[in-house]
Amino acid sequence: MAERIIPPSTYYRVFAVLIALTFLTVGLSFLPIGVWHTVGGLFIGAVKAVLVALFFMHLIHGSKASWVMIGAGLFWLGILMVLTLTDYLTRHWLLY
Amino acid sequence: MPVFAQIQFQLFPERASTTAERVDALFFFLTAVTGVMGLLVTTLIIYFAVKYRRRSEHDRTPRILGSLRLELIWTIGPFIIFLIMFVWGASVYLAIAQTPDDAIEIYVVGKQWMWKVQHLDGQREINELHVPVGRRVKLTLTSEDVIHSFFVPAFRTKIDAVPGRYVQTWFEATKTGRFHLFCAEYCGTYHSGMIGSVHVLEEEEYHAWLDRRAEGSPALEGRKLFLKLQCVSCHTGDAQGRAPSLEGLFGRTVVLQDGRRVTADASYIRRSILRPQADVVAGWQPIMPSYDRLLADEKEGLGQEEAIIRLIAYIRSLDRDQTPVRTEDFPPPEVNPATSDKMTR
Amino acid sequence: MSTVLEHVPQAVPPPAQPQVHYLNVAFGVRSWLLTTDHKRIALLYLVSVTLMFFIGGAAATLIRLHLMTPNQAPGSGLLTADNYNRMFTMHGLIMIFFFLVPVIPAVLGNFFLPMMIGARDLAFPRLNLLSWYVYVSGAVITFWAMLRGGTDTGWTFYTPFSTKASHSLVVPVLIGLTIAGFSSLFTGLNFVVTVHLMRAPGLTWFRLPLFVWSLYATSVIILLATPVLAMALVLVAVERLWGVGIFDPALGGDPLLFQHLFWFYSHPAVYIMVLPGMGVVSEVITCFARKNIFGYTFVAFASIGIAVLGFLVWAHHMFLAGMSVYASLVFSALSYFVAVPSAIKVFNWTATLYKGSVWLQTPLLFALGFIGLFTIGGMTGLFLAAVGLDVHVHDTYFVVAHFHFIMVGGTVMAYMAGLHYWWPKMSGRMYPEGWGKLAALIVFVGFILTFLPQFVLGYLGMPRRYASYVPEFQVLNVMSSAGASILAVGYVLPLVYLIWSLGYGKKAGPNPWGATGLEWQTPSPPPPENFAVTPVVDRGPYEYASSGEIEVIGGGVPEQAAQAAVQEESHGR
Amino acid sequence: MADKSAVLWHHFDDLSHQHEANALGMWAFLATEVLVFGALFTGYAAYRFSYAEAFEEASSRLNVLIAAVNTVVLLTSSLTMALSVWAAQVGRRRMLVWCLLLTALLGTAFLVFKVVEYNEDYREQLVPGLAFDPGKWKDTNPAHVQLFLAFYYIMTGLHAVHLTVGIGIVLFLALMAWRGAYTPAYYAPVEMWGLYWHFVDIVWIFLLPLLYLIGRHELSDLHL
Ligand code: HEA
Ligand code: HEA
Ligand code: HEC
Ligand code: CUA
Ligand SMILES: [Cu+2]
Repeated sequence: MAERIIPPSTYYRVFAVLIALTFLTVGLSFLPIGVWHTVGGLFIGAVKAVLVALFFMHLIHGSKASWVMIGAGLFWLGILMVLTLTDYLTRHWLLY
Repeated sequence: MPVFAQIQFQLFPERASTTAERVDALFFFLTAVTGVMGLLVTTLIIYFAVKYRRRSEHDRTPRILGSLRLELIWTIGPFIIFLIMFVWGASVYLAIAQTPDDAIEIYVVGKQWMWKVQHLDGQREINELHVPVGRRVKLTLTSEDVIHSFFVPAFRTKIDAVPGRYVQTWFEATKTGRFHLFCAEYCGTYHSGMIGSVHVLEEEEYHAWLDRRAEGSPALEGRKLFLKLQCVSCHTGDAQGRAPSLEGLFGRTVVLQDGRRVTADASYIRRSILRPQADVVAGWQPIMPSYDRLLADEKEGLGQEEAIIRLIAYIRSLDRDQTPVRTEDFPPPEVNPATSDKMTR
Repeated sequence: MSTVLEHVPQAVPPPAQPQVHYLNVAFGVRSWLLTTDHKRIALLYLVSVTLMFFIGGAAATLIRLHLMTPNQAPGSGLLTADNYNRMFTMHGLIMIFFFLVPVIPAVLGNFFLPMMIGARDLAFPRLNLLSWYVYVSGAVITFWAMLRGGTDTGWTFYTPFSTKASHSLVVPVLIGLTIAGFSSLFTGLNFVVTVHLMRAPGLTWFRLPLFVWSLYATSVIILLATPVLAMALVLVAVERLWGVGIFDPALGGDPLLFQHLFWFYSHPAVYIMVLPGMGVVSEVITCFARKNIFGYTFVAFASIGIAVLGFLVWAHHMFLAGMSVYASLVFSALSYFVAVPSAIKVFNWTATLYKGSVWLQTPLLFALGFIGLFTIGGMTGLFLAAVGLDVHVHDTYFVVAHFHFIMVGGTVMAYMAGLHYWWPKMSGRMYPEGWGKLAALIVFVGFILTFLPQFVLGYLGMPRRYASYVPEFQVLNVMSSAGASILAVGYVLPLVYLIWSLGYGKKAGPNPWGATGLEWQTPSPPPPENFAVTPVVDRGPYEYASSGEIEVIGGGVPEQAAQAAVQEESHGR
Repeated sequence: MADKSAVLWHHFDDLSHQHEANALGMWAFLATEVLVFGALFTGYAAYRFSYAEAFEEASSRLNVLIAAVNTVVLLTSSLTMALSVWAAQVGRRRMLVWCLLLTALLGTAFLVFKVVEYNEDYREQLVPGLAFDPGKWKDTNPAHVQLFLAFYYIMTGLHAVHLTVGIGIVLFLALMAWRGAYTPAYYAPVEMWGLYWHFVDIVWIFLLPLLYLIGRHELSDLHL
């Protein structure tokens, strides 16, 4: 198989980072930081997700087509969210 | 010929509001543009199909791959036309969405399957709406159950009544007469029966209509008394009440317990209030207390008879389904609904 | 500026009539029900969707019969109000989810996508068979529910009516539809992977037939939209069963959230329904005009453009639903953007006829019918997308007419075009041409008579989903019902003669139309493996021209991208 | 060694072609899965913006300790899944079987913890419809708290369903691996379902902050 094989040592390192990030994000929730709970949590979550996708899911060596697929999924999720929120976030806008 | 005369046939709806003029102008513009484009396309197709029809099995055809210039023309050309359509449509819409401040305010509640209209001065109507010609009218709508949609074709006015929130629209009628009112959002079995009419009246007529039950009118004051004196706690509008419904009572013949038949006129009602035991309606318990000497209100300077007149006027005006509910389930909101437009909190 | 290409299109040497083809390779019920051959699965789908169409059509017939009279007195009319509501709900649901969404992809696409790209089968044949079984189970569940009373929510399932007020079998229908959704998901998944990985050597992206492009775009929409519908329906079911309040205003929920989720699927779904039809039309027009498609790259990218932009416009169904004014304006503008690629296609098809050798056979008649009716339907979509005008025509028969023009006048016409075009390949027999032309004519006339009056009705203000209406609307309604009966004849006719042709039709050679697609380079009906040897492709899909000369029209440079694509990209996948 | 012709379908040129198709198919499927959960995330976002206080308040009452432990469990299962793919790639059959079994075991542990947590939610009156005490919510609107909880159950429930399916598939893979079905030349199913497993993990990675971490927790809530 032409595919590149990622060695276990990489997996262990990624795993260590993931666990560290988990402790970090849970730790943050005990601090009084207001809206940053959501922002920070989602940001750390995104980093973790990217790590999992790149290494555990081999996306880093993945074919162009698989990048396109997952990119499309995320892009369309963005459309759904952003356009739905154009309604919700502007409901209280007044015209006069 | 009489057969044909009976057939009602229309091709274009009546135009009876200022909005209708704007909407129709947009409609004619769109019809013209799309008409031209549609004709262009169909003519070309038919022309090509005839001119270049196959004459033999061995027809030779050229190799035409395309033309960037043409492609650009028919990408950008329609796009510009579309932009004009958008801007025009948006401007018409903004005129509809921007509700005026100097308007008559009317509250409309949709309910399976009727429209309950409540004027600010207290009149209520069902499946009817009376408005004056040439005045702006602002509607604030909500629904008690599912989504309905308030639609007056002659005004080109439509808006969904959504449960749990208020939405607003407005119109200004330009013609007197009676116009259809439809429910346009599917709402269940009798969706198509949720129809009524909008009566556009001349200003004076409208005031006369208002006066029949309007602010300061005896009927409206009577309604307030009816609520204040708790009559409504027994005389509910439905069959569950401890007392007969008073809707449509006035002028009817009432059968009493002792077999007498009396006409429910003003004096009968007055007696019923002051000495209820005198004329007990057949089938009911004589539990109604006498209101003699309880009706006057010193602070308001209101005498007993005055109060009775008002009550009578109110009972006289009381139509089907208009008995107020004890807790007034949908009172007009105190705040300007526009500012509470966000989801209900 | 003109370039001479080496090859001149030629008629394919007809291979000898094969002994074995996909129909006679095995017999018996098992050989059909357990087949993984995409061609047989396509036929299974053909039978199922045809059945669905006639059931949905029977419901339409009842609707139109009922609407012959205003039915204003309670209890008058053919149906009760409740039954009328159930009838149009059933009509809409069957026609959309069980007929129009699968019809072209699962029948014509299933059959011809692999053949057009020179593959032996779809990437996942077993998934393909599973998709049919899933479709059938979805249909069975839905029908079971419909026979036990059905549901009366309209095909849109708006909350809170569907969650609280309706007293009908909403949940079973939702389950049936969700299951059916998986079947189109499987088909879409299969198509995407197949187009990416199974193309024959030399078949570059820009040599793909436009039907393949449109199916690819359709599949992308299916993959990305269907899951949202499934979730929306599941949430309605959950809310109805347990009252969790997600869409319930009494509990702080927002009914509009459902509409957002529903239309996020259902607007793109209208392009799921029309894109494959557009692909069919591109095939038929080029073949019967014996011409290269005009502006190949533009038509191909228009499909992708529709697939992407089609996701940005869903809330134009909600202009009056209580959405924010700002959002209404955004969605109105975006709705106009998505109309541009459709316009590009219409103009390119028209230009393709120019200097062609136009052969007015049944498939082309249907295809031209598609262009005309789709244009009218699409342009009335422009009316609806103008927010200010939608205020008046929203939820009236204007909308009903709009979508029937596109879906019946457009897609069903395109399906008929494709069915007639490929019938010789699928069955090995020619259909009777005279009858075909007659059917095309009847359908066209019946269609116009049925749905043109509905535009007038709509602008007059007749709301849709009305079991009774005010008497002034009667004349137009009677016209519409009369048209529908003509239309019925037009649809029953092909059913009869196509079945007849199976036994008595003239035997078709491998390529009765002189078409250039790969699917015509193999015997009719095709052998189980489609091709004796995997074809090697060295040219674009529509090299019909008899001279190698590139002619330039419009005064500009010839469309360079297309040219470059045809000439340069000669490597395999 | 598995017989090549037995695992190669007739319409592919060779195994690597088939492998590529399987992987791409799974990626396409995952794109749809993104939108399955995406629909819920969107609904969540709409209400999160509208009823921010209620959502934060409700979130801070959930049990963050179990959630954190579960996150670690699930991440570990992802590690073992990744290792199984590696084991398949280099042909270590015993390691493959064990890693797959471990993955399934960790997945099951996650579900068990989740049940414990649901049970605790029930005792804490956090289940709308079954056990919910509006009186406990003084500063916020209980209706909106219920909305949050509805999303909480639907999202975690759907995630649990995905995980359950995953456990079944991983067990099946383990069985096949034990029988020697996979070789360095043919291990597409392990790789393909590995992708699925990691995806389910990623979903949880986002559920953790969205459901448990948007409000502030107190150390005393942990009942350590
Ligand atoms: C296959 C189905 C299909 C297709 C392709 C379309 C295509 C379009 N639709 Fe339609 N639509 C439906 C099916 C479809 N629709 C359905 C089923 C409903 C009702 C759902 C329900 O409520 O039950 C609906 C409802 C609907 C509404 C909501 C109406 C309402 O409820 O109030 C709107 C509003 O914007 C709309 C707009 C459009 C537009 C702008 C297009 C565009 O994509 C059209 C683009 C095409 C063209 C424009 C024609 C070709 C162009 C030219 C020839 C160019 C030249 C023209 C000019 C320069 C003018 N549609
Ligand atoms: C693919 C989609 C599709 C197709 C093909 C059709 C086809 C037709 N539709 Fe339909 N229609 C919809 C999709 C479709 N429709 C949708 C989505 C709605 C909205 C539903 C809702 O509001 O929720 C709708 C709604 C709708 C209405 C509005 C109902 C209302 O709002 O009150 C009407 C009214 O005229 C109508 C008519 C027709 C007609 C006459 C046809 C004709 O083209 C049908 C022609 C076919 C036949 C006539 C069949 C011929 C066969 C026979 C006659 C044999 C019958 C057999 C037996 C009796 C055994 N349709
Ligand atoms: C404790 C309940 C009660 C209250 C309060 C009450 N009523 Fe009555 N009313 C009755 C009952 C019972 C009857 C029918 C028996 C009867 O005629 O006495 C009745 C009868 C009537 C009738 C005659 C109805 C008919 O159909 O002939 C009138 C008019 C009336 N009430 C007016 C009023 C008004 C005005 C008030 C308030 C100022 C009021 N009632 C308060 C119980 C009540
Ligand atoms: Cu109310 Cu329709
Ligand atoms: Cu749409």
